[in-house]
Amino acid sequence: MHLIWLIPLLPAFGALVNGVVGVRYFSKRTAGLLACATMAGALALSLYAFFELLTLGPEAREYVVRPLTWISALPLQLKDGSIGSFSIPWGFRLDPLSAMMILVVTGIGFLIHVYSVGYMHGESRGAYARFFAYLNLFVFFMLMLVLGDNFVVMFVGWEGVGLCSYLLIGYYYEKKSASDAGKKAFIVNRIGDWGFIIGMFLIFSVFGTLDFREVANAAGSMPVESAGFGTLSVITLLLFVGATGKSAQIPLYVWLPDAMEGPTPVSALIHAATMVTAGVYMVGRNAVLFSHSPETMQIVAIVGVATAFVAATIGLVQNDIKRVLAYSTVSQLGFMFLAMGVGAYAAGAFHLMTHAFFKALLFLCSGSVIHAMAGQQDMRHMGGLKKHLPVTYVTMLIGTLAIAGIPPLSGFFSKDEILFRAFQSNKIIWGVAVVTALMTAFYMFRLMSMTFFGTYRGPAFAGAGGHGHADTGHGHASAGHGAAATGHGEWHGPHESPKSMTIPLLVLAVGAIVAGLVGVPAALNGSNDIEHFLHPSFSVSAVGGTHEGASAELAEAPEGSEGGSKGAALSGFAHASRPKAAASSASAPATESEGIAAGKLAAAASHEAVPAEGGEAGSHASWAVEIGLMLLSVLVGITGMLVAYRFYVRTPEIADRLAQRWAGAHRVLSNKYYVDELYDATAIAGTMASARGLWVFDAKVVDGAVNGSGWLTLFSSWFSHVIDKYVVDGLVNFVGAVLEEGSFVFRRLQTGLIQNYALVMLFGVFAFVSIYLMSR
Amino acid sequence: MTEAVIFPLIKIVIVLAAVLATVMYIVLLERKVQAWVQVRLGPMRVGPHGILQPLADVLKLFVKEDITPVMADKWVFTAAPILVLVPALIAFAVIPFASNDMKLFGLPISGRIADVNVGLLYIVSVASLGIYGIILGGWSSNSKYPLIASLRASAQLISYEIAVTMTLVTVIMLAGTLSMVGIVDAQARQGMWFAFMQPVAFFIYFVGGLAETNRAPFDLPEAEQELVAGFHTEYSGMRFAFFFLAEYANMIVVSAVATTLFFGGWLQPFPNVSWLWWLGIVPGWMWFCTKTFMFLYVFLWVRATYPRYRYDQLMRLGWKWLIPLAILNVVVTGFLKVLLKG
Amino acid sequence: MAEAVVFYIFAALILGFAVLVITAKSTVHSVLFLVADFLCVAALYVVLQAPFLAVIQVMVYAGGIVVLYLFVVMLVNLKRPPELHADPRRLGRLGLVMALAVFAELAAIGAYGWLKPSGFDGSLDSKNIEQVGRALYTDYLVPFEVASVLLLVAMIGAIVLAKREQ
Amino acid sequence: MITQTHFLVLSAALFMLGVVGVMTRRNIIIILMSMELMLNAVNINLIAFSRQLGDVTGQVFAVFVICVAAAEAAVGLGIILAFYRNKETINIDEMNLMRW
Repeated sequence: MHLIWLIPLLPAFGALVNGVVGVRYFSKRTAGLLACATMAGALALSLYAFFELLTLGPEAREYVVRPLTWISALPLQLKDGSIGSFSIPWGFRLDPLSAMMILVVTGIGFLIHVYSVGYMHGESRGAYARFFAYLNLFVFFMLMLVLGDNFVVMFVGWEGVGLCSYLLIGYYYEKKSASDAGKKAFIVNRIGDWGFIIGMFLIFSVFGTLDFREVANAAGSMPVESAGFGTLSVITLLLFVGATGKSAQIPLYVWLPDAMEGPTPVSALIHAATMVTAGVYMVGRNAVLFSHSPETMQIVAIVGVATAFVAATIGLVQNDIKRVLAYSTVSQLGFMFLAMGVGAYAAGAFHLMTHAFFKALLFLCSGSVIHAMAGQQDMRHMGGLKKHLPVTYVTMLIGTLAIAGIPPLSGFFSKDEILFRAFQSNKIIWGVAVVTALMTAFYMFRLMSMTFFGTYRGPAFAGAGGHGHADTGHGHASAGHGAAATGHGEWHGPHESPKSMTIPLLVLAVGAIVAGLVGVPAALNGSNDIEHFLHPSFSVSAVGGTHEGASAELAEAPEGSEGGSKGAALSGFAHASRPKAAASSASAPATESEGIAAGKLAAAASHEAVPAEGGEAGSHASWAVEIGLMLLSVLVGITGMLVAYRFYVRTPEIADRLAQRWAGAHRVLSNKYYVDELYDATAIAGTMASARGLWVFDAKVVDGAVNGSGWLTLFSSWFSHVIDKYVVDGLVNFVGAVLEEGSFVFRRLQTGLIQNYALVMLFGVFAFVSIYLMSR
Repeated sequence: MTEAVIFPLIKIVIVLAAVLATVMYIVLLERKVQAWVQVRLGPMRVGPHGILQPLADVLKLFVKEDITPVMADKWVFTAAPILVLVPALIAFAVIPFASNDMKLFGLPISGRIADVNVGLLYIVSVASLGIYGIILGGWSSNSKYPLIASLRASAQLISYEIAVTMTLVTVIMLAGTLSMVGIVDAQARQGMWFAFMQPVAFFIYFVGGLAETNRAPFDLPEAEQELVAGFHTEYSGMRFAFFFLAEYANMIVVSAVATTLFFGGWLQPFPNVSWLWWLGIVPGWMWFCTKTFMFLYVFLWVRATYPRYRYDQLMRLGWKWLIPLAILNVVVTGFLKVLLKG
Repeated sequence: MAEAVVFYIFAALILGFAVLVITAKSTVHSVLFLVADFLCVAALYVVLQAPFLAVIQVMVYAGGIVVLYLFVVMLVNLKRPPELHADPRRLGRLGLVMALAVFAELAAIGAYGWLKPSGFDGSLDSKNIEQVGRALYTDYLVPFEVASVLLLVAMIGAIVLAKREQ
Repeated sequence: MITQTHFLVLSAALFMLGVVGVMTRRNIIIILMSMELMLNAVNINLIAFSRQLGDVTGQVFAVFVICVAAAEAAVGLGIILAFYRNKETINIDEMNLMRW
């Protein structure tokens, strides 16, 4: 565990070698091997650290290692006028949350590296190494992000992943669309980062530190800002702006769909599994701050659900297979933020993990499909690929079921948990979320249908039906076209991908199935392990608890001390929802007042606590509710799938008819609500205008001044030139002339005989000694 | 007066006689050792087991004709052998053969000819003088091979002198004095012979000593296969004998200095081991001679064992290994001295 | 008494050898005389109770520098006698005269005791080396280091000069 | 009674012999050797004074003089070798390139 600082360094090493040496000299094989090896090493280390962490007690599961200091101590003035020392160590913090994150990052990262070895096979040698260098670099920064023990180190990773995503989206930089998408992603992210940075400044000026744990303790000691909009709310809001940028929430989600220009493994790793979840992670990491500002929580929840809904609606009508997945990613992220917003941090993080699995799986499958279709991404030209790509089909089906929330696949547990918490917190939000879930199931299965079921609509290929081609034999040839995103050359029709691609698919599929089992809710007699595991990360540390009541209650809320439900409120109802905790909090009528004091969130808590008066009965009630919700969500998922199947496989014309019927809506949706156009019209146009203005200023005023000074210089130099020529040179030449004349006389002394010169010295000696003698 | 002149003269005579006799018998010993190493008998005819062989050799050298080449530079040609032999002999002036408290017929005599407090430097400087004889001998005989050989020899001497001097520096650092007696006393005081404190220095010194005496495996100046007989090719008879004497005298000097600097001169070994008290019975000068002869034997042994170096190898060894090693040794010794002192 | 004898002997030797050095025909001979001269000077140092300097003199001059001369003399094997060609404009004799004149003046200064004849009061025999070493490494440390740098530079320069470029 | 003056006169004589050598000989090697003679004269001076003043400073400077002499000999002889290699002579009268 003390080696966690090594985990990021391994990929960094890989990136360095591949980027510096590899681009020139490495064969594809070497580059790929190196990258995968570093990832495997990082994975092994992470697992080791993780299990070491498990051996500790639940509340003691926190390990900080600070190998170096980055900024030793910078005196800066704080909000209260006192002078704080701004000191940043290169600190790495391993606690349940970051442990989960590093497992996700390294694990899925490793699989995707392996996958890329096959997928990028057609690249030229240098580009291949470049790709892996970028990928490794990304993993390095991602690990920095999740392992950093203070905001600044986290921010390093934060910016780094932004950079890498820019590099990787623009990987095919010859393609204009690709490079544009890269720029778009970069700029939009910067907007978010602006918020993040301001938030960091504010945090430092308020708390005088940037260390997560200290900030959390300090914030835990502050009163909950239920009344209105206070400092904490501002801070959290700013941080949330950053999160929206990184995690593609409204209003900054526009970059993610375009980011699909990058190679598919990149989309899978960065734009589905890891980087885009950084925002969620960040919110979770600062759970205590957020818990203390209900206002922000509310905003987060609303933004989250809105994003989920909007993205889902757009996803309904997209035809580009990767864009569909992109929008589904956005919407799933929306779900996570919803969870965060209603205080269900554990649930959000849980969904983050499961989503990482099945969304990475889905992307990789789509990559495999695209690869099979030689770069074709439009689903309208696919279909009936089931028999050509059996493995891909099966795995993708699993992924779809998972995301649609069909038990017992992973998606079900996490999403259901979120829905349940939403239900407890706010019925409207819950309703929207359910509709979104329905749409999710619908468009995902629409994707499946258009891709795998029905009849083959793609371009004709030699020996159509190509049973003989379903093997990996032709992998290389058309892998090249697939990666180069151009269908030319001989193409033997859709075919299964090489082993290096299918094996990660299978592994991820298994992950997508079982990942949920760590979070089986109590209602299904499961012990919600992941929640217990993650709980310490979202609460004020037990250490801090000794001096701070709220955190103390947090620590022992499950044991139902008085005010347990306030703790519950802070730690996101983690306890009130569980029968045991509910029964315990029944023994505390004080919960109501506490809960009200705890504001909107607590309202839900009290609402939970009131039926809990009846002890067992209360628990039964909540149990019934929970089960009901589960059944509902399952029902919703299945409905969506059936509808989609009916629309797109049985009678495809229905879809078209619907499109005709609501042509307007359809147009709006397929144009993504014209959001991009809106931004163009407002933000970008404004920027351009101001830039032009500045340019005019520059050209007229600044350049004018510069040229003026230039003329001045010219004149003065001409003047000094005259002086130099006639006065100075005159003197020099005069001296020279004198010497020249004199030399004619004196050079006769230069006989070139050393002894004559010595003789002169001897004369000198003689003279001196004579003088001495005379002076006697 | 007697202390100032008579005793020293007596001692000088004794030492000279001893050295010359030793030289003669080392020649015999060398031939014997070579023979034994090669499972031969060596000289057996003259006297029992060839005991009298040296006398026969001397006789031969005396009666041999003394040739002076026509084109040779007479004076220098004559001076060269002397110039070789004299430094070798005067080096003995400061070597302490025994401790100061020797008694002879009741009156105390010191076990050395002179004890100057720059003894070690004195030895180094006279050793550096020996080169003249070699160069001049080679040059003055005005012949190709001797000249080459003498150039080789002088280059060799100069190169290895540096390394050897460096090792002596370490010894001086340990002893804190330049006087030979002082060095031996220092070893007695510190209860350990410097060979064990300075194994590296001792090793370098011994190798350098081999090279400086032109002994195998560094006997390039007289490599009979390459240059007929080295810088004394043109010499014969008594003058040749001088060169011969000088080489072996130099061997003795090197061995004696090694004994003094690294093996505690006249000190008895294990003075502090109780059940070895009987070692104290043996007088100091006996210990000295024993150690010196041990080294002399090693000289012969080495010659019988190792093949000759090639010239470039010799130079590489000297300049690229021994000198840097010696300097490093000095530095390390200095550090340790400072650290261990405080 | 004894000191006087030693001094006069060695002074005679020194001057005699010096004369031989500057008059010898063969360069090798004059080199040999130079060595002899230096050895005598070293002896004189001993008389002056500077044993360390004496040894250094022998080691550096006799053992080092003059050997260098000897080498050069051997490497420069001349086809023709070195002093064959003489430049008429060279005023050698005048130089000789001037030198003798200056010496005469100095001798006069000495002889007339205008620099007051003073015996040797100071005594620095026994601890000579320690004193010299202390002086070298404390008061004159910087000049000492500079001298070492000078030697290094001279070494490199000599190598560069004497190396025949191919 | 040997006094300071004796040594001074001796060194003066030695120095002047060196000067004479430099002035009269044409073999540049011998000229260099004459210079060594002069340096030695200087050394004798220094040491005589250090003896008289009972101060080792003179000897220290004698050491420096010896250093300089060594350096001078090395470089000078190097120059001589280089020159000899080019012009096959060590006669100083033929080394008069630096003239008008």
